[in-house]
Amino acid sequence: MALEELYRDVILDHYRNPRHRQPLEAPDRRAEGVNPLCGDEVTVELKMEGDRVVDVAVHGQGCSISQSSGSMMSEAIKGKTRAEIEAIAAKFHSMMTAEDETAAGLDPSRPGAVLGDLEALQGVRRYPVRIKCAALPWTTLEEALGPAG
Amino acid sequence: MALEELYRDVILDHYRNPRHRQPLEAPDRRAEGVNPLCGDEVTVELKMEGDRVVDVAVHGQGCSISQSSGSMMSEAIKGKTRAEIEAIAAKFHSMMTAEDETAAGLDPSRPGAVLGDLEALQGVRRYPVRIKCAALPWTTLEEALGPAG
Amino acid sequence: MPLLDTTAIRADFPVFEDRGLHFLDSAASSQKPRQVIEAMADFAAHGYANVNRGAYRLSVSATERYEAVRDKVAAFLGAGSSDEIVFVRGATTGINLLAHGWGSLRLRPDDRIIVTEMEHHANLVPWQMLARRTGARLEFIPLGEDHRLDLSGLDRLIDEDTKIVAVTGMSNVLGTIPPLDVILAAAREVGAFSIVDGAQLVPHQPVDVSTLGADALVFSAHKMCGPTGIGVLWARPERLEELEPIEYGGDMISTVTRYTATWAPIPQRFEAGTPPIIEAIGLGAAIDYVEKIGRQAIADHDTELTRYALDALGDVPELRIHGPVDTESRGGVISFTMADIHPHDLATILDQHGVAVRAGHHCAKPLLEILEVPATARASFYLYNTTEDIDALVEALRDAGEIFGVI
Amino acid sequence: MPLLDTTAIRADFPVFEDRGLHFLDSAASSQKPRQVIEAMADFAAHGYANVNRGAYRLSVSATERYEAVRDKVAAFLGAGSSDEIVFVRGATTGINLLAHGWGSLRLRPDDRIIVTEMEHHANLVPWQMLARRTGARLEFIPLGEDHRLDLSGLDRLIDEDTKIVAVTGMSNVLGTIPPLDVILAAAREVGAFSIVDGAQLVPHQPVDVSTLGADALVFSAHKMCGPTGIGVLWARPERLEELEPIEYGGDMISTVTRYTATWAPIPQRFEAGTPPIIEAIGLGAAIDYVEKIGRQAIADHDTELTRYALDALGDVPELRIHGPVDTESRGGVISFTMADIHPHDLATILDQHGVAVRAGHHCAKPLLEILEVPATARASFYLYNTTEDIDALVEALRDAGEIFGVI
Ligand SMILES: Cc1ncc(COP(=O)(O)O)c(C=O)c1O
Ligand SMILES: Cc1ncc(COP(=O)(O)O)c(C=O)c1O
Repeated sequence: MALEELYRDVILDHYRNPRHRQPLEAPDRRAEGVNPLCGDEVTVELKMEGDRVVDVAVHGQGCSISQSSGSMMSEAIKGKTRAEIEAIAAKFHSMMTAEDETAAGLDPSRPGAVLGDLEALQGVRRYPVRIKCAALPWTTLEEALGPAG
Repeated sequence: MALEELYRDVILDHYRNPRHRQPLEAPDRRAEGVNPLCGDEVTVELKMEGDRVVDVAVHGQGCSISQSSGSMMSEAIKGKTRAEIEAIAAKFHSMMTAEDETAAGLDPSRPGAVLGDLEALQGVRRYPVRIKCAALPWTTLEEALGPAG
Repeated sequence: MPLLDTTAIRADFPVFEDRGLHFLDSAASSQKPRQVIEAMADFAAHGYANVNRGAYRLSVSATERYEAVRDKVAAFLGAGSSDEIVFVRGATTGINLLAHGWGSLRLRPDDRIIVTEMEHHANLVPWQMLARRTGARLEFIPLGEDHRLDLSGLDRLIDEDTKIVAVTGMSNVLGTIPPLDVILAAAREVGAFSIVDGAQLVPHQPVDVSTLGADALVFSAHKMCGPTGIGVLWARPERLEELEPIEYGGDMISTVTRYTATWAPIPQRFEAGTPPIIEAIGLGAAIDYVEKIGRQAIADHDTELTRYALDALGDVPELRIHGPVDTESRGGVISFTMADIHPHDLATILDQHGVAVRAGHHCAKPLLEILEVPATARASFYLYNTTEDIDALVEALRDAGEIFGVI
Repeated sequence: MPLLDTTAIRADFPVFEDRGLHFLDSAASSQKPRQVIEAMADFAAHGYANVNRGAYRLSVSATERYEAVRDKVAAFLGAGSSDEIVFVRGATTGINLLAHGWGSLRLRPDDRIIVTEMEHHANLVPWQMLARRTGARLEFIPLGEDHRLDLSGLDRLIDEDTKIVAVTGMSNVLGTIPPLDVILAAAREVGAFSIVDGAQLVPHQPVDVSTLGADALVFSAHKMCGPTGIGVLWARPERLEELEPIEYGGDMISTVTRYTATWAPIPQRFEAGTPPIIEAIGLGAAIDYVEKIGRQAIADHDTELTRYALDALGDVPELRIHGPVDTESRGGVISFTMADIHPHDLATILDQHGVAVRAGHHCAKPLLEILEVPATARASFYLYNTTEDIDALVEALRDAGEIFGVI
């Protein structure tokens, strides 16, 4: 039972104290995501300057995995350009689907070095049904950002 | 294979040369019966004098069992009172459901003595799915006669 | 303490060869005993042919076995005749048939449809859509403080304008069993079409339509040890006469010309196309199984387990039960939440302990709105459950509390 | 002469342990191989739980296995995506869904619905009723002298007013396979919703929707070695977007409030309530079975048996075949009558010889009207049939002729 691997302290911390939860005054972009299977909801709001996300809000309701993932995501993307965000998202997705840490492009000897707090979510990999929870904020972000152009 | 028991000559004769097939000019009573499972159709028309069936027509389309049963029925009931017809119908139904001839109230030593040609239909008893065919004209007759009163 | 011989019963259910499984999700769907599995397999292997119109023995005997299940269902429900039994895909399909085939033709603007605040979506959304199509108004018998129905306004809700009263026989979230007699009597008084959603009730309690007082009742086989793909609509003959078929095709017609068709007799008229034949055989075997054990015995067993569980869960810190906390008029369905742990997280942790519970809105979103929770975890009991299952649940819940640091 | 190894295949079908059975009624429903029976029994025994929303492993894996069958069906049909596959109760339900969920909303008075004169009631009566509801006109592509469709008037039939073209993939009475490419191209030209009733076609021929040219296709599992209670509606994504759900309840919603609901994504939107889960597993196993043997090989086998049968039946005095008498564009379904012997009598006599054929109107009354017979007897072939089955048929027919004194 690797439950401690799943519910790491940093996840519970983000779940209980979500960052950037306060809705933005006048977001440039906004998207709402729902996981129809479990009902988890996430809203992503973005303030843009050109290609750069200068402010972000993520709020919603759902399980510790979806909500902490959103909170961690908000920290990871704030101030980043679209290209940088896409790179992070790609790493995040490969972490969720990879066989192990190394395959996921993480550095087992230096936890957090590549994806920061987000690396705490890698335990989700072993719980296939929960991967969608972790991914929900990211697919919602993708929708908010819209196609590049 | 007791097929000869089922398809006796007298049945085929009634099938091919149905009696009282000509529709009546002005029947007093009329009913149409359909076996929804196989589509067999029978129409029964009656000319009444008081309680007595003075003329009868039976026509329709379907298998040799339903059509010959109708033809034989027409002969058996013509000129009979309602009470007499009910007695014949009861004997016919018990012949269809009884275990054997004796149980059915027939006389094995004198074929035809009790129900005339209708006794030829007793082979149907061994083919449960065809019993409904044999019974169709009789249930239609019952409808045409309506409740006693 | 429970009344059933669960050792023998569990031996009938192959899934429990996995000794570590504590299956507490029978309200979603029950497990299947080998008696049902084998009856279906055996029929499919040696007795199968399409039913009706078959002139050969295999088809005749398949038709007879299929129709014998109709008789069995009629007897099981106390129906006056097998012609009152319509085979449908499940409870959902049965309710939709009534809404489309009766409601659409008969409701007028400002007529009323009454449901309760604790309906499953299957007994809510069809009525919402019927209201939209016809201009009728949908109204709700409210939930009281005690998680039971508040009938104080019933007279105002069920009046001469009320044409349909559709009420669950047992809440699949709270476990609450409403006072059906009172509600159905009120419906009868005004001549409304009264419908009981028996999806949770029929598998768990003796139900006799000859005394129930409803016009129609639906249930699904799969929650009663039976297969998926089949359920039952029972209705009074007068109501079936009023019902129009909504699916058209083979076996439901009497005559067909190029431009017109007339319908077959009831109940065939409501069963277009090849029916769920193998599933009907499974339903028959499920009824035999449930009857052998006894519906009253099953209900008592549920009650004992519920009592034990309410007790044991009452001792778990931070745990909150949504639903009646005694066993009065309630079935073996217990919804709960624990501190700020999301029910999905609870379910994942419980699953690691081998405890299978459902988490979510249980297809009853308006009810969860009222309960002011977005989701609950739900444990539900059936004839194969034991107090050990509940002990495992409680232990797993304590572990969850510890992992989340709430206890 | 037939191409399949029927000895091995028949060993897969427990029903043929009865050596005397000549089963020639697969057009009504096929027999089931043990691979299908066992897959269902095994799943019901050890892998079963309700699908969707389940947070425990048993339910997750059941959901995955259920959804994997959707993928399998998509691949089987050459669909672009699994989202184009809707599980329904059967072909009948699929057609009714299209008629209610698309037709009712989109058809206007004087719009046209085109079918053929050889439709099964399942692909006729729903359109009759749709025409009645909407004021649209139903018209027929006529049958030609040769028991094939007469397409000479197609241009006039399928024009700008034509909104729906629904055509059988293979006649269940005549065996005729219509020139689908021509009809579907005409429908496409005018933007009509084109629907293929694949109930007889899909189990017997390779069908690839990516080249078929239809907007939608339906079939039933039970005619393809699979279980009763499940079928498939495939439709183009654009068409599914246009389709409104007609059954409401659990699993098909996105949000529900007291008075309103929004729908789940496609295809879940069309699958209200607990789906036929065990049956889906059976359908998956049936596809595996059919694919292992090969659909082209099955089609070739059907053709060889049909050739043999047409030949042999041609030698039986007084026997009349209703349908094409060569194997060009026809499947393994042969309707016949014999002198004045009623088909039910034929079927009873054949049954005594162990030969199972169907007799009646085969749910195609308007076609039989045209054929000027109230009923036919019908023999139909599938992958387990042999030339011995046909020899037995012929011998039994001769016996019937003798009993009735016509030969
Ligand atoms: C051509 C055709 N269409 C439709 C159907 C209806 O299929 P089902 O009864 O499985 O819904 C059948 C089968 O009887 C058929 O042969
Ligand atoms: C109270 C209630 N009604 C209706 C249903 C719907 O049953 P089914 O999904 O079998 O159609 C359910 C089961 O989910 C239920 O619990």
